[in-house]
Amino acid sequence: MNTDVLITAGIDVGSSAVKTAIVRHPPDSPPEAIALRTDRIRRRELRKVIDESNAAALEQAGLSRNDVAYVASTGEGELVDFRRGHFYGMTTHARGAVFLMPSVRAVLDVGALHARALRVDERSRVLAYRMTNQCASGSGQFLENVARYLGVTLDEVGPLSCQATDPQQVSSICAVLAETDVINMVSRGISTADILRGIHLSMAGRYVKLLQAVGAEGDVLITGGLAADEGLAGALRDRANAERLAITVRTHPQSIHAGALGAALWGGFRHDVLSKRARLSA
Amino acid sequence: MTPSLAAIVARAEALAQDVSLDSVRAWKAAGRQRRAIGHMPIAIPRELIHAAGMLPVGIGGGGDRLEIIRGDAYFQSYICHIPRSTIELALSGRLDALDGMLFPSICDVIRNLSGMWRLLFPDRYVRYVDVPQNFDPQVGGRFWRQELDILRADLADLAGRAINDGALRASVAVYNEQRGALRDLYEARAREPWRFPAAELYQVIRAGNLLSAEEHSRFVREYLREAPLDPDRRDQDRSRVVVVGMFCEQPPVGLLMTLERAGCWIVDDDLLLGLRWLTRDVPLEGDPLDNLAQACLTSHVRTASMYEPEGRRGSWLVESVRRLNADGVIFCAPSFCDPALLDQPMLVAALDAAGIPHTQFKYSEDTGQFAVIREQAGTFSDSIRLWSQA
Amino acid sequence: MTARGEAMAPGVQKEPSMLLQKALIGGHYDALARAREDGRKVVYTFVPGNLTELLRSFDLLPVLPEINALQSAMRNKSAGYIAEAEKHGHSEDVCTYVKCDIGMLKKGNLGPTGQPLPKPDLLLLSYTGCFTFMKWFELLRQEYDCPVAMLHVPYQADGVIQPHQRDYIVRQLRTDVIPMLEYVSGRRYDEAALQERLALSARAEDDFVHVLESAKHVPSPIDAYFGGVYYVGPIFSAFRGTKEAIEYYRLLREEVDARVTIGAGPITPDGPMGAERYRLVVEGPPNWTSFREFWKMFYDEGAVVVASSYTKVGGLYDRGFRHEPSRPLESLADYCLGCYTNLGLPSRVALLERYVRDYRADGFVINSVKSCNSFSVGQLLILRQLEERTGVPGGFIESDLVDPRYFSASNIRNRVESYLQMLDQKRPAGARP
Amino acid sequence: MTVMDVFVGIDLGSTTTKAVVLDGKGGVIGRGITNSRSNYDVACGIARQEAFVAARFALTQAALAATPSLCDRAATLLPALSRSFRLQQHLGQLDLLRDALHRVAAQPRYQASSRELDGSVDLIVDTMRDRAPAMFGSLSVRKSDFFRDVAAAEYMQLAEERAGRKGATFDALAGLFDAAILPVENTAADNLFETHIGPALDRVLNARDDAAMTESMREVVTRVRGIDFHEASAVGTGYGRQRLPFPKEQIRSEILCHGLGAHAMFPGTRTVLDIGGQDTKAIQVDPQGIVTSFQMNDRCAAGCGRYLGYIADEMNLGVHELGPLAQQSRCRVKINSTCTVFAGAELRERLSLGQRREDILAGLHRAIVLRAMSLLARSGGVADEFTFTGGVARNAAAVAALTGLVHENYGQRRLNISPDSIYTGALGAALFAQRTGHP
Ligand SMILES: Nc1ncnc2c1ncn2[C@@H]1O[C@H](COP(=O)(O)OP(=O)(O)O)[C@@H](O)[C@H]1O
Ligand SMILES: Nc1ncnc2c1ncn2[C@@H]1O[C@H](COP(=O)(O)OP(=O)(O)O)[C@@H](O)[C@H]1O
Ligand code: SF4
Ligand code: SF4
Ligand code: SF4
Repeated sequence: MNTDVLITAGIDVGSSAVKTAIVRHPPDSPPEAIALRTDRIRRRELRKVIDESNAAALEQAGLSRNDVAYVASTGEGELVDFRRGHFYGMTTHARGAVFLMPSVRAVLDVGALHARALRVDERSRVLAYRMTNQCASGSGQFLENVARYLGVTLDEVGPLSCQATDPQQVSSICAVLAETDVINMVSRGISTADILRGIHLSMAGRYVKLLQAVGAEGDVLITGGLAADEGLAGALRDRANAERLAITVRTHPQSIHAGALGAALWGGFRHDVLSKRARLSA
Repeated sequence: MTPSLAAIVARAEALAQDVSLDSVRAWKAAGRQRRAIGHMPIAIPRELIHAAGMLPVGIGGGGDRLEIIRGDAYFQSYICHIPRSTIELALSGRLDALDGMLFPSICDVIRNLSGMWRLLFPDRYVRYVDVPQNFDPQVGGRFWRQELDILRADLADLAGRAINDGALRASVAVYNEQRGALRDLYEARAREPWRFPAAELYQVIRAGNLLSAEEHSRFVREYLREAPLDPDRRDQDRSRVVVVGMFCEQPPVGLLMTLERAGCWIVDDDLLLGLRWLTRDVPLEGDPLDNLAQACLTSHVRTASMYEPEGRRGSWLVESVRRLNADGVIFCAPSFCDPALLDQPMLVAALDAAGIPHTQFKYSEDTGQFAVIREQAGTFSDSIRLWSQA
Repeated sequence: MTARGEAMAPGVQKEPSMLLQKALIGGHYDALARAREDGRKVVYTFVPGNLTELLRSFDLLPVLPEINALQSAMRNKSAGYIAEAEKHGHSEDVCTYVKCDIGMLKKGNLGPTGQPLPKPDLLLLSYTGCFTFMKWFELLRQEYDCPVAMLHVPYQADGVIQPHQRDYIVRQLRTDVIPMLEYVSGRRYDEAALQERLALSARAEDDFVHVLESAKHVPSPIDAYFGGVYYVGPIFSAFRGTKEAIEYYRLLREEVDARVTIGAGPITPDGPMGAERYRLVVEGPPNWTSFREFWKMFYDEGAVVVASSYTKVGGLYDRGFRHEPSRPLESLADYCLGCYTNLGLPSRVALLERYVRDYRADGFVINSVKSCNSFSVGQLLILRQLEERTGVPGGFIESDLVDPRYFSASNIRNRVESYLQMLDQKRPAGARP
Repeated sequence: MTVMDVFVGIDLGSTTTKAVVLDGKGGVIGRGITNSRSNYDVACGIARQEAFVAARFALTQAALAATPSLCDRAATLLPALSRSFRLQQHLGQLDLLRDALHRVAAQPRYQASSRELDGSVDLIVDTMRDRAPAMFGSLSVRKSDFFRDVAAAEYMQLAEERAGRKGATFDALAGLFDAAILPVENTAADNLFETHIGPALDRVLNARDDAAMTESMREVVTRVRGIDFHEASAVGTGYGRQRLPFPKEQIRSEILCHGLGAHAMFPGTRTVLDIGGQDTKAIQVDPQGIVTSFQMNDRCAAGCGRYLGYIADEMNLGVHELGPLAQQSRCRVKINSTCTVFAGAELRERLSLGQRREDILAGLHRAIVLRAMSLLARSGGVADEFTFTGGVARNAAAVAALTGLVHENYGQRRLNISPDSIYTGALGAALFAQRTGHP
């Protein structure tokens, strides 16, 4: 492979998965992602998952470690000991989202423990943000737990939720105690689809508030682990309509990787800055 | 770190963790009939206590190590943390070294806490010190002077000796000295923040809650001399920020470290205002109590608890950001702190108008999880760094 | 503070005083909506320590934002207003009255009746018993860019009014407040007019106290909390020092006396209340978003509130205070100093203790609202102290004023129910059911 | 037929439903417990039934003890009879489970592999049946009283052994179980004393027993079986009490029931702490067992039993294993998260940093106990004697942490924990039933 072109890597270490992106920066055309990976941690040793993810992504791109000029971490990136720089999660998600979909003016990043809403400008600068606090009510982990109780896999959650006919409200807000509600619903014979939709709607209710709080308008891209969950996107549209929030909820097949992509892209930017500096001082 | 700096830092750390007031007990034991008066964070004329030969002791909550067992008995979950740790300290006997307690008017929480103190400890001296919100010398000034007269008489009673003008004037001089040292420290830090890590600086100043003013002035001067000698402290590519909102419940030091690790240099803050209440020296000529009263009206620190008759809440913040050449403002307030949180929208509006970036988050003195704060502060400093070069 | 007679179930007969109260409050909103046309000036101010007589003597119209907030809540509008304010950067943690008010403003400043509210010509910051007031009007000043008059009322930490405190208020009235009112209204200060108003106030105050104290009868003819919030409406807000208020309290007094004569209990939104089974004292403001549901939890069980501290936030008339024409400014100062939330905790405990004894209460309940630090901080100690002093068990409920997110009906019902069952169990054998 | 007046108390908890049966004099004659994770009506029915079964065993025991010729043999016979009865019941539920598993396997989503699945199911359930007698043997200790837990553990283990690479995979088999167990739990199994006691007795009486004794034995059992329990009055309480099929007068707040129940078990009780699955209560009672003040937390799982349950799930442990592990800690870790879910994440993070399991667990126990301490403080402190009830009272580490903190902050207090503490609320309810039942 031609390695004259700048190559950077972004590694997004989450609490449930490690995401890796390898990006190529041709001198006279926009950057392009040449490898994207998600590796779920599942109680494995984190450092190992990171190394494997990186190695697998390089393999996919047909590159070796030395071809990568700048490795940028994001998320809980302290364990990426081969990184050159670190960017914080919102910085990278904003960059990744605008890269994937240039019309995006707000980002909703839903991770395992937190959800964040960001308002961004066309250059992906974060103008305002809101995050959920230290209560996991409505988090990705919550959804994961519910799925476990319902005996469905995470990939099934979205499609099922979209089949709901009569969504059920979940009464308690606590992510843990709500499980009891879920179990009760199951025993009352309520369909899995309706339960999941109810959960999605209650999560979406929280997210709409976050989006409102940052003043989101126009295209909103969902990123993070739940980005691929159409059920959540649907519920978010419903809630946003109900609240008359003027947004268009968008999804993108690669938006799970927004953080990793953003890191790789910012890595490219820093690399240029640093090389320029080096040249100047030389 | 030079050995002498390490010693200063270690002492400051030890004092910051001295929630049982061992140092106050030691001070009392070192002389006959020594008494100590506790007070909550702001606006207390410590000079008056000093002039009565007593030790003013700043009570700034219980920090992040104190387990709250009985303090929660008195406060609902939606009330900030400082009153519960303060009550915990008192109920567990840790504040027994204090011979009295003063509650300045910071907010309704502290105000009501003064009443709780009366009910819980009926035989201890308690006073609510009502700071005027009217700054006309003939109106608010007169009232404040009358409040101080009462306080002077009470303190004299407790001390068993009158507080004469001479003693008071001498105390004012001692505190002018301390004010000077603290001002110098803040100025030095604003110039070269990397020489004075925020957590360290905070603890050095916090020592003033427990040490006598004379000793604390020396301590601060020593630190001011030693810290810049550390060769390992160097400037880094970070954003300069002003932090606002921490005037009452103090943040855990981990939070200050987190802000720095996330790429910020703190160039100004409103920590420990009780020790830095007056921004200028108090004149020594004339009636010392009048001077003190007057200083409180005209040169108190601007903070959420004090009324702004001109409605210029935001502009002083903008001015200080500009003066200190800061890149942005971090609003960092205790959860459920009404004064700080209600202040924010006004300050935000002014910053927005001036085009100054800002971000905000909440803490409690016993917050142990900094991941979210790191993320937010990091994104903030990222955006300042990346976009200033872009 | 004041609620309009909206909560009644259809078909329930309203008493004349209810209709009058509703007309008074409604009329005031009408007057406000017309203020610009009528060329009248408007002053925003707070309920505790309000200077209605003084404002009226300048022919100024008072607007009480707290009342707008609670009225909005009773009409299910507060949630949207609060969301609006939070959207504008107001914290989730702070007093919801403020957010409700700011949200209402941001959404076009239509008052609870749907009529537009006039902008203030002056913000009279009667800084009494609550720090949030200061922030509230600082925020409003930023929105309206209008003059502010600050009246700092010192705290009665020791339970007695000290001369220098009164003097401080009177000086502020003379040097700041009155000149500002003169400037805004374009009139000179007229002490005689003020004295006349104060005399009218005192007359209504007498009847008001008579009504409150009627609850000492068994059964009580009134509910001094859920019903009480209607009774305090006129006297805590824009009507002190008016003939209308005198008329209202006279009428109310007659109705209450009539019920005493026949041994009847209070009127609830579902009609006359059933047998009185529990007599309670309540501390703390009510919840407004589910006011009716909240009240029902009590009256369905035969629980009647015989005395409450909330009906004292606009003055402690039953402890003897009256506006006095002979010392106009001094008595305004004493009025401000004496409002319930301006009292130190020991005084609050003593007052509640008296209520439990004087009104022969079986128990007392504290409704602790998230919004209000002024009320809420220390209530758990008040609970303990009262239990110790009176030997009567206390109940503790948590809710909020105007934020429906903090009213969990099932939770509160569980607590109320457990508490009343506990009172039952405590009754000596053979006592009332 | 003899008619016997009894009083019943039912505590419909969030995790478990408990029933207590009192005789006419107020003595406890039977206790029953079941999982609430199903239908409330069913849970209530099962708990009640279990309590009646227990009552009949108690009466049988009393009758045997009163018959001189039988009392010696009774000592060995009765426990065997009880085990045999339980076994009978268990087998009945296994049959239900088998049917339910087949029904699920017949659903369209398993179409492709339903044959393999059916085969595996039969194999697994047959093995479970075969192993059942050993499980109810005289020396065996079961991990749980609930069919769900016992069956799940065995099933999953067998499923893992039997899982094929295609069709009947472990995931598919596990999925079957999750879907099948609910209807099984929701079927009020026919486990009445009346039906099962006959076969159970036959199984334990052996040839060595002489005919006369066997005869009088059968006669005692028949007599007890014939007793007609007359429910003079019943009172319901607990988290789900509003859903109990009882009139309003027969429903009491769980706070009062807990107070009264604790008083009945330990008459010196002045403070009660109950940490249940979904709520925690701190209650002060007077010398008559009347509640004078209380506080409860029921909105947030942090601080309730579920907190530990969640952590146990995270660590793939049973709740009963947590306490013993935590007690091995030598250096407690301070847990920074309040939220249960965040604490779960913190746990994973700390484990990945190489911190010891037991030290982290000790920190988690400390956290839940500190929350309880604050609730206790809010309810008025800890007076002497102090009674600890609810599921978490079975956790030795929690008890140890609590004892230490109470001692440090309130001085020496007598701590009461009853092995039957989980029935406290139901006992209180039954006592209320007795009060209202007797004019
Ligand atoms: N395929 C999927 N379908 C639905 N939800 C998913 C899927 N993958 C992950 N999730 C959800 O996303 C969450 C993790 O999101 P992620 O962004 O990976 O978080 P973090 O960055 O903290 O690891 C999980 O808790 C889970 O709920
Ligand atoms: N054997 C045990 N060892 C340790 N903890 C237990 C045990 N059994 C139950 N628990 C704990 O008790 C909780 C259930 O308590 P319980 O009193 O049954 O709840 P409820 O009354 O709400 O149904 C569980 O969440 C678990 O944490
Ligand atoms: S309510 Fe539930 S999700 Fe929220 S903090 Fe508590 S345990 Fe966590
Ligand atoms: S932290 Fe804020 S709310 Fe709490 S006591 Fe201090 S000023 Fe008041
Ligand atoms: S804090 Fe209380 S008194 Fe103050 S404005 Fe809010 S509700 Fe009113």
